[in-house]
Amino acid sequence: MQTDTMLTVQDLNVYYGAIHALKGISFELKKGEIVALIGANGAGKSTTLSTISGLIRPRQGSIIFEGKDITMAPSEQIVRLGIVQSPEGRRIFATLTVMENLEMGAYTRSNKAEIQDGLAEVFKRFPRLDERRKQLGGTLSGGEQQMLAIARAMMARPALLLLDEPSMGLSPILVEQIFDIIHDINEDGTSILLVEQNAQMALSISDRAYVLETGRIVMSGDAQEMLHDPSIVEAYLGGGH
Amino acid sequence: MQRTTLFFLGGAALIFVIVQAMISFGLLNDFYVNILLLASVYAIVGLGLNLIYGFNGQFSLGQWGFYAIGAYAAGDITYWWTLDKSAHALMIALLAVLFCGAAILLLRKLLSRVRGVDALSAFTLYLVVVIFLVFIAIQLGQALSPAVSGLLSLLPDGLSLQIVFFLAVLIAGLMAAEISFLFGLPVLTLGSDYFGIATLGLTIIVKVLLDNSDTLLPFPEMKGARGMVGIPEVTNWFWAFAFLLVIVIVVRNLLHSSYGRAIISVREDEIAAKAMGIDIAHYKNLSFVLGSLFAGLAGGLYAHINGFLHPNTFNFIKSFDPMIIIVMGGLGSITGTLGASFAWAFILEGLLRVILPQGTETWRFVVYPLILLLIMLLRPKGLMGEIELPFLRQVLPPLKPKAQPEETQAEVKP
Amino acid sequence: MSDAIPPRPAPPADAPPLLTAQNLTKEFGGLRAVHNFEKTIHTGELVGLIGPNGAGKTTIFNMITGVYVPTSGSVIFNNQDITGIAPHEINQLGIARTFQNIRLFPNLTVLDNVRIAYHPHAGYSMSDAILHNAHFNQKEKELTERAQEFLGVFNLQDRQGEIAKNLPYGEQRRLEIARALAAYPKLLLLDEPAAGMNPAESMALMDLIHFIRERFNLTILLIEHQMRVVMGICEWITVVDFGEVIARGTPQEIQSNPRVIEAYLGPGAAALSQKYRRKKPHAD
Amino acid sequence: MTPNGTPNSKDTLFIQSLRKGWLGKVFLILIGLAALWKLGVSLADNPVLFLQQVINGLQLGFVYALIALGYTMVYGIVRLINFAHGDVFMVGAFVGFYTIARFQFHTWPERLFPGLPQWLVLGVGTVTVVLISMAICALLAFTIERVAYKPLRNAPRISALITAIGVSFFLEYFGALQFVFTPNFVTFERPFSVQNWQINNLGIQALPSGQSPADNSIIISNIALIIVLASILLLLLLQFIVQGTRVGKAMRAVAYDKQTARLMGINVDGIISITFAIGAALAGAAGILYATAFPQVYFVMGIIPGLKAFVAAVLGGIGSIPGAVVGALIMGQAEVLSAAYISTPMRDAVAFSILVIVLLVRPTGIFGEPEREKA
Repeated sequence: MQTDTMLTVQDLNVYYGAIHALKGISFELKKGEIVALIGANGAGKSTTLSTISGLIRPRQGSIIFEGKDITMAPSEQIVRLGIVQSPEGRRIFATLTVMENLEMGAYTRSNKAEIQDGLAEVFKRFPRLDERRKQLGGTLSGGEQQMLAIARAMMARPALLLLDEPSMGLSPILVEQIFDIIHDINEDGTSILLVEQNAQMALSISDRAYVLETGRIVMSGDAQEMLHDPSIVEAYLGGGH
Repeated sequence: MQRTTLFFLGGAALIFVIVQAMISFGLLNDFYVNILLLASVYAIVGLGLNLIYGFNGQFSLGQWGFYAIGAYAAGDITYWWTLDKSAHALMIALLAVLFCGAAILLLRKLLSRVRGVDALSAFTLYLVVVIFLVFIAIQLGQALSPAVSGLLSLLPDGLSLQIVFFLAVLIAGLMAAEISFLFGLPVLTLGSDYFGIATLGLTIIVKVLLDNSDTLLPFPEMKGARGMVGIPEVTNWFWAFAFLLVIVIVVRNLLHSSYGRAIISVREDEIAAKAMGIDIAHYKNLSFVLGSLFAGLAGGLYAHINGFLHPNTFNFIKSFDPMIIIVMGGLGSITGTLGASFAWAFILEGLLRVILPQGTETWRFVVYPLILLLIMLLRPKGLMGEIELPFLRQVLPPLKPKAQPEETQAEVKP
Repeated sequence: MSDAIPPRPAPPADAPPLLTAQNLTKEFGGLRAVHNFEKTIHTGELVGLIGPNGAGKTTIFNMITGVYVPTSGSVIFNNQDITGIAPHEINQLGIARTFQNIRLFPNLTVLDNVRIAYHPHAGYSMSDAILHNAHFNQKEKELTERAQEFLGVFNLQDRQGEIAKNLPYGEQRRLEIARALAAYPKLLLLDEPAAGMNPAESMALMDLIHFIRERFNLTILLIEHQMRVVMGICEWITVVDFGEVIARGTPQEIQSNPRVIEAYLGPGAAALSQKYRRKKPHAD
Repeated sequence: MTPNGTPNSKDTLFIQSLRKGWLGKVFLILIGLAALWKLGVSLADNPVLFLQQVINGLQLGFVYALIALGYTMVYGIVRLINFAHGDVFMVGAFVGFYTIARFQFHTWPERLFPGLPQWLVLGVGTVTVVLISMAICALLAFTIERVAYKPLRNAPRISALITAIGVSFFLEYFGALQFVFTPNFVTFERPFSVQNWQINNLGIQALPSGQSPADNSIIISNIALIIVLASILLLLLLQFIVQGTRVGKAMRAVAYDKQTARLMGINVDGIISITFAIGAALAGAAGILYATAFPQVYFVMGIIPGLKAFVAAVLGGIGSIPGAVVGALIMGQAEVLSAAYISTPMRDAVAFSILVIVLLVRPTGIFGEPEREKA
């Protein structure tokens, strides 16, 4: 496992109108890692991912990816550089088929043969999607949609995969399946930045984690240690465990 | 009376007197007086549309249709009076408007007790009742007409004409309001863009009917696409100014009341408004009807400016004019609408026509959209934004002095 | 399934329920969002409704407040069937709510936000309003003073002239609660009031909820994600997952209920952690 | 939405009918029956005339379809009612007029390769003219989008709408300037001559020009055939682009969810421009086809067909491509049939009445998806 830094976020400040959503967030991610951002609803986790993906412009701060400053880069370019996001709520193109959704994932790639390889790979990983190639995205079940969202992001061959709430609205069994897949993807060499509300799930799979609270990072450290730290359990789950 | 109110009324009186003096002493020629009257009429339509769109958030392109209805209704009433001192059009329209208005109010009260009435069914019910009452009004109006004509003829000529004119304008407004109530009942349930398109449809249907008023409708005197002549030119600066002033005050008073806040809440957030106990269907209807009432009144005034009406004036292309005016002036700004109407009428009808050399009138419509584009690009909130005259502005009530000054929570505003 | 639900301690025997939801079911195009939801709330209770994201909590709120008409089932409020009644009428009957993603009237002042909630009780007619007559002035003054008093209760009186959307997040939340309470409802539904608040703000919110409950004699139904808040203030908790009730009871009971732990945490996090153990020197 | 309030035994039948909406439905059904009866009587009265009208309506409907697609695609992707679209159609017609009348472009194959057979010359020449018009319209729409609409993408929607009206005025009155197009009516020169055929109980016969048709025969012209065939060809081409190509799929993705499309690395602004351009190209083709059928070109000629096509798009369900085609065909029939059997001036009123009624029954149009749920 390499240890060189892949992504560095420095002092990120983001505003929505008058609301100060991110108040100076800094963190980093090393090649091959899974890093979790955890925290309550509205803590700024999704905002952080959107800012990295170039959907939101920060007022202050910088984002460096593999030595390049991508703070103000347009989204397309960020995807081309290898940062791909699977957004919160899955955001499947409901009016496109599964196959077309995957093709959209590969939009930035032009080599047909490579795309075919990518498809084969994705279908191997997600046999359920293979069965449903021709089905419209909107007709899939929640779990299948989540798989499609990840598969779609994988079609762009990301070096860094941003996952926003992959467990949202899924049953525990499905969540476990999804997390197995995330684990496999990471084992195969893709770095992952994971945003989760389900803190324990996120910590169990991650190398390191940052805890966000109303736009600030209030805690960071080794995921395994945090998982066994009663104060985190206390802060996120209430007493009684 | 408050100081702002005094200033406003005093200012209004001053403007009226100065302009009237300029007209009386011949400082303003007919061309400019005409523009002045036209601007007042636009301002009234604009205020109505601003109520509907700017304050209530309903995208209506139908105001020009109600304006047309008002113009032809009022024009027809005074036409018959000037032609042969006949009050039959007046009586029929008056009775129809009164009967239907009373029936609508009564039915509304009855229906409000039934929960969850389907809008289209309610519309059907109202329609049947209204058609029946209009039929009765026609019979009754014709029967009463000789007596009323005789009575009115006893008055001096000038006075009776003014009375007929005033009634005609009021009837025009009410007619537009009642038609808009019926039309709005089913159509206001549509989503915003679809409502806009349906109201645009109304404008077009009205224009088609006016084009064929002599063949398809029983109004040969309107002469269809040839244009209606013979309407007395009664609208003058006094009438235009009086109507405009009253409407400004009505709109202002309404908006600065709980009813106005309910109207605005619908624009701000329909779901939250419902959750706060606001009957949003009622307030959508209310502002649509009021806005259309103003359009009808404006139409009634317009008909008597030149004494000539032509269906092309009510072309749907022109129905964008009030929308352009209120967006230019600033949505939700009364002052903006007033300013923009006068500026629009003077620049487009007056200055550009005077400045541009002979033969280049078409350039007017090349320059105009460019100005429009620039304003939209540079000032998307309208020229005046949300600026209001002090009288028209909402004044915050003073806080009662508190017993002890507490520290408000020290939350830093970004 | 229902046998897994522990028996709910009996409510005070004599009081009739304030709200009863019977067999509430909502389907969106075949997708079942809520299934056979049952709930009884008695006057004065503070009840929590919890469950993972997408479990159907907000849909239940929307059915109670009339935003959605239930596919089947009924809502009885104050001995009256309110199923399928328009939201504004339900509000006037005495149920007020706040929204998950704050829904203020964004471009209006803080004062007007509260005054709008008073509208059904304004006490003057539209002709009074158009004429601005003495009756209007009198009533409007009363109404405004009441609204200002109310803002005072929520410590927002100095903000009355501020445009709502410019308030900081915490004040927007408070204003939304103030607005909901302005018309003196009997039942208040709070949809994730602590979302986006830090622990200190959440604590302040809990105090506020306690305070308004006493002051306005309220019954409260609360959806909340932050367990700290729910466990801290609710007397009864109902847990929903996949549109179905999976548990109900006191906070203590809920916290030790294995089904709840599973719904929230998935299959034993510790076990998963073993499974995904990273090849790292410090991982155990 | 009709609340399913618990049925109350005290409710009279009348109250029930109000609550369940029966009264309204009866009203709509009566209108529908009246229309059907009128059509049935007309068909029984003179089937040949009726069929002739249907064919005329089809020709008109296909032209509307080409214009309607531009409205529907643009609305689907940026939620803008592009009022200038009808004027792009007008520009298309004028470009056709100039390429034919002034530059004689439709005969270039003959000039380049003398001796080619006449049908080939006309065929290739006409296609060239249409392609030129499509290209110029696409370029025009691309420019309009970049200059006038793109800067307003984050402004209130009304600003873009007012701007669209402004652009519409500008195109009309700029076109009306003497040195641009002309403020006058001009006669469109068809690149080929009209050939009519009559169909009656004797079969199909060519009808020499100047000769009046036999009684009881339906007349079909080569213009009608060309319009219908060309439109179908273009519609199939569009269908292929939207369903089968990478850009087309991206267009659908952007229309569904811009934010996520951006996350996929799709250049959303580029896709929006392409959408405008494709819609305008279809309008350009429609301009020439329309001018071929009704050979008069005028600077405000785009307003009414534009409006009709827009209504067609809304009728079919704005945002839906098959919806636009179906809506346009209905619009064509409604216009021609109401002109024939009600009264010519009423056709616009009938068109809009149909629209309002359809919206009341299906608030998002025939093929429109119900509005997505609000958060």
